[in-house]
Amino acid sequence: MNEIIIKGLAVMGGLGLAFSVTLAYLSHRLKVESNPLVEKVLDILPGINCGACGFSSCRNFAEAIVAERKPFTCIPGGEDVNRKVSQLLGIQSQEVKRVKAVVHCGATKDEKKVSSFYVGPTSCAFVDITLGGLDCKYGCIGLGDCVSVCPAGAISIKRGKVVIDIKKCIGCGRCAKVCPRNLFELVPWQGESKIYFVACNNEEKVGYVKTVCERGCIGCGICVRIKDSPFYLQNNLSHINYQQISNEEILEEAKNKCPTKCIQELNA
Amino acid sequence: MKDSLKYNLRVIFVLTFISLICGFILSFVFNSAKAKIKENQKKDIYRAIYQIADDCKNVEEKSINEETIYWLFNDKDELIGYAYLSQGQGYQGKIKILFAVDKSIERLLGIEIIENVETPGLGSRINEESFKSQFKNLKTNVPVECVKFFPQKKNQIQAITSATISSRAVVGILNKGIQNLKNLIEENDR
Amino acid sequence: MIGRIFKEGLWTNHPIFRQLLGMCPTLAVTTTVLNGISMGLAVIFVLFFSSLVVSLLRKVVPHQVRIAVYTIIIATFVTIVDIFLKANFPQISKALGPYVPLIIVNCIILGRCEAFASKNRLSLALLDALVMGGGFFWGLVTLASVREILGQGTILGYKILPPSFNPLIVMVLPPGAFLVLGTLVAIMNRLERIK
Amino acid sequence: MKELVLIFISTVLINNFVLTYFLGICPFLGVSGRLSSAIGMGFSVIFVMTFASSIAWLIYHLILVKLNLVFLEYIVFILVIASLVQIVEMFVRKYSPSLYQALGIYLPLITTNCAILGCALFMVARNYNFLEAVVYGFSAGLGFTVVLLVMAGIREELNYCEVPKVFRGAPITLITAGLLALCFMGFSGLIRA
Repeated sequence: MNEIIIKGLAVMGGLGLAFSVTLAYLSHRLKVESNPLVEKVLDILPGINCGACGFSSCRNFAEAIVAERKPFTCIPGGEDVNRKVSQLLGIQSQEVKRVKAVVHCGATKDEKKVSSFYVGPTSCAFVDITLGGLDCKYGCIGLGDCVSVCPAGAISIKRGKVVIDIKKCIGCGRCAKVCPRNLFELVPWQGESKIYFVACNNEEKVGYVKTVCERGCIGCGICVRIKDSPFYLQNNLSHINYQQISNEEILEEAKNKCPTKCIQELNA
Repeated sequence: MKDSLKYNLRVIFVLTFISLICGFILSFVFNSAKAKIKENQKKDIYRAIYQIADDCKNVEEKSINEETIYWLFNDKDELIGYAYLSQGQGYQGKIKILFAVDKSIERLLGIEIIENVETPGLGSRINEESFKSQFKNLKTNVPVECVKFFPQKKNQIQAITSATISSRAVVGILNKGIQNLKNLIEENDR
Repeated sequence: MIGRIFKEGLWTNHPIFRQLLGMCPTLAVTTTVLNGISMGLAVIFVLFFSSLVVSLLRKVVPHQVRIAVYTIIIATFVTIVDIFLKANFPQISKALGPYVPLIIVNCIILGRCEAFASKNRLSLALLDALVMGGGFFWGLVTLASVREILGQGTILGYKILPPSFNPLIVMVLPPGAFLVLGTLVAIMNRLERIK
Repeated sequence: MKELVLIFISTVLINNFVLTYFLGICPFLGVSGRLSSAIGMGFSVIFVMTFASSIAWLIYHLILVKLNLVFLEYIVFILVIASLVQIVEMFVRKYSPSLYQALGIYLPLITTNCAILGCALFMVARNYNFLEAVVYGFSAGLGFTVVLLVMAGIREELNYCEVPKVFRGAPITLITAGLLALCFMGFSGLIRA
């Protein structure tokens, strides 16, 4: 053993000891008394910080429900998470409505008419205020503001049309907040394999609709006249009352009868 | 509480133990390579010295104030000058320069760049003969200067195109080194 | 599993072009091909041995200090490389200069130790280290070749472009590193899309 | 005093850590996407760098140089930085929860930030005295922050630009960084050696 080795050993050992003791001591002294309940709740929560509950992060949400002990809803977590958390906190479990997002515009970029080209920032919000890019002032601009905010990666744009993957969608509603044309709707979903929706948002009369889009709802009312139909017309536009759906076949029938094929479905 | 104490003890133990082992391995490796590293550095310096002063046949090392000065002798064992290693900051990192002066410290015999990490193709051209040879036979009573175009005075050299900063750094390090060397030799004579 | 490790390390999950890890040595030392090769070899060595040790120690190290312990282990091997280069290849050691120590904080090494070696058994961890190191190596050499050819007209010090070629000085300067790497990543993206 | 000002200016602008030494590129590319997170990261780096540089100076000059153990510098510095980051994290968490909320997730990232280790090593290589070392650490951190903020600002605008598909994401960021580096080269004549 020569001098350098001994010195090296002493210094490294000394420093290692000094730092580790300091670390251990400080971690003991400076321990933050975090409520173990919050950690437990946080473990159960999905942890994707989607913000659907109105809090900025899952941690904030957990802290709030632990502190207030009030019934709550975590939409992406669904019943499972809500039941577990409620049990943990000993509060009344609230029934969660699971929702999925649908888009009220189902036209591809070939079907939507464009008479003025838009050049500028690639963001729907910009296009919306410039009135360029798309003749239909109700329809989907297709630049994907919703794609970038979706925490679950459930939204994609195929041929200029927004496609939502129901399996991935957690129903947080961020897309609805960001869409400048309010095309998104959160519809209740109880595990059906298909979700039907009206793929148009145009409230104008048939003449205007026909000039801007091949896929638009012309307000003909065929879907409304089917027996026990959940459809209703409002401002020349067909809507579905999801509470009144009695049977899927009616929806399928309406889909087939629609002259512009603007009643569409999402497959789970 | 007991658990956390145990955990902390484990933290302390593992960290210390690993530092100890690493310390040991490193010291061991360094210890066995130490001689070779020293030798390499020495070889570099000696090669540079013989390149600068071709009539030098023998070199003696002497340290004054913990700084090494190389005394150069010719084949008749007469003192012909001194060499000294000076270092400083270049454009990107350290530059180490070895220079030699005659025995009255009035005339530069030449310089060699021992170490540099300047930009290849630009700053690293301080290593080229055309740049280094400018320093031959410069007077040391006034500081060397570095100009961009056409040196006119005796103590001026021309900087490398598009590498003015590196060239200036070399000159700065050289001037500092000459000053150091003068002081050290003076101290030694006293 | 083994095939996947190869494919990921050398192409689909390439440390430089895909994960953008270990940027600082990548950009800093690739001014010449020789530097790139030496840095690549040094990284492979360090990556291999630190994966070895981390994989052996993976059950012993407490969670709280694991990063500290891993970096210390890496630092040890880097110092060994440094001493070794200084003793046996002084020229290379001079050229790599201050970037050898920075292998320590090369995110590839810590990243692989943390993500792979600390979770997998020894043989796989070693293989992964070698492949990732290989991926890093060819990335460095490609980048360095482009920069040396365009910036100096040489490769490994031999002139390959005619003397009439006016070197693009910017390529060996810091901005050139960013520009070349950006373009290379774009080319990789393009190749991926053709597939 | 003049020395200190020179160190400050040259470290922040001329020899910027990110753009001339390529140190700290990983966080530079990683967190420059949004201005708000760039600010958090930047301030954590300034904080830790100043501390790390001063403590590394003390250990280097009071222990390593005295005992002739300079070859241990890498491992010692990395030990200092790793522990320091953890200690700082604990302190901030205890005494300023709001600051912790802001910086929290960036602190652990700093351990692997090569700029901090680079700062400690350069500081030693240049033979700075203690005060100079502190100033150097601070200005290196500030330089990092300045570039990070500029970059984050550019990238936020870049989101709204039509970038060719293959260049989206990392490539355009790297090229932007290259142009930024070109701009910063303009500062190199600021101080005459």
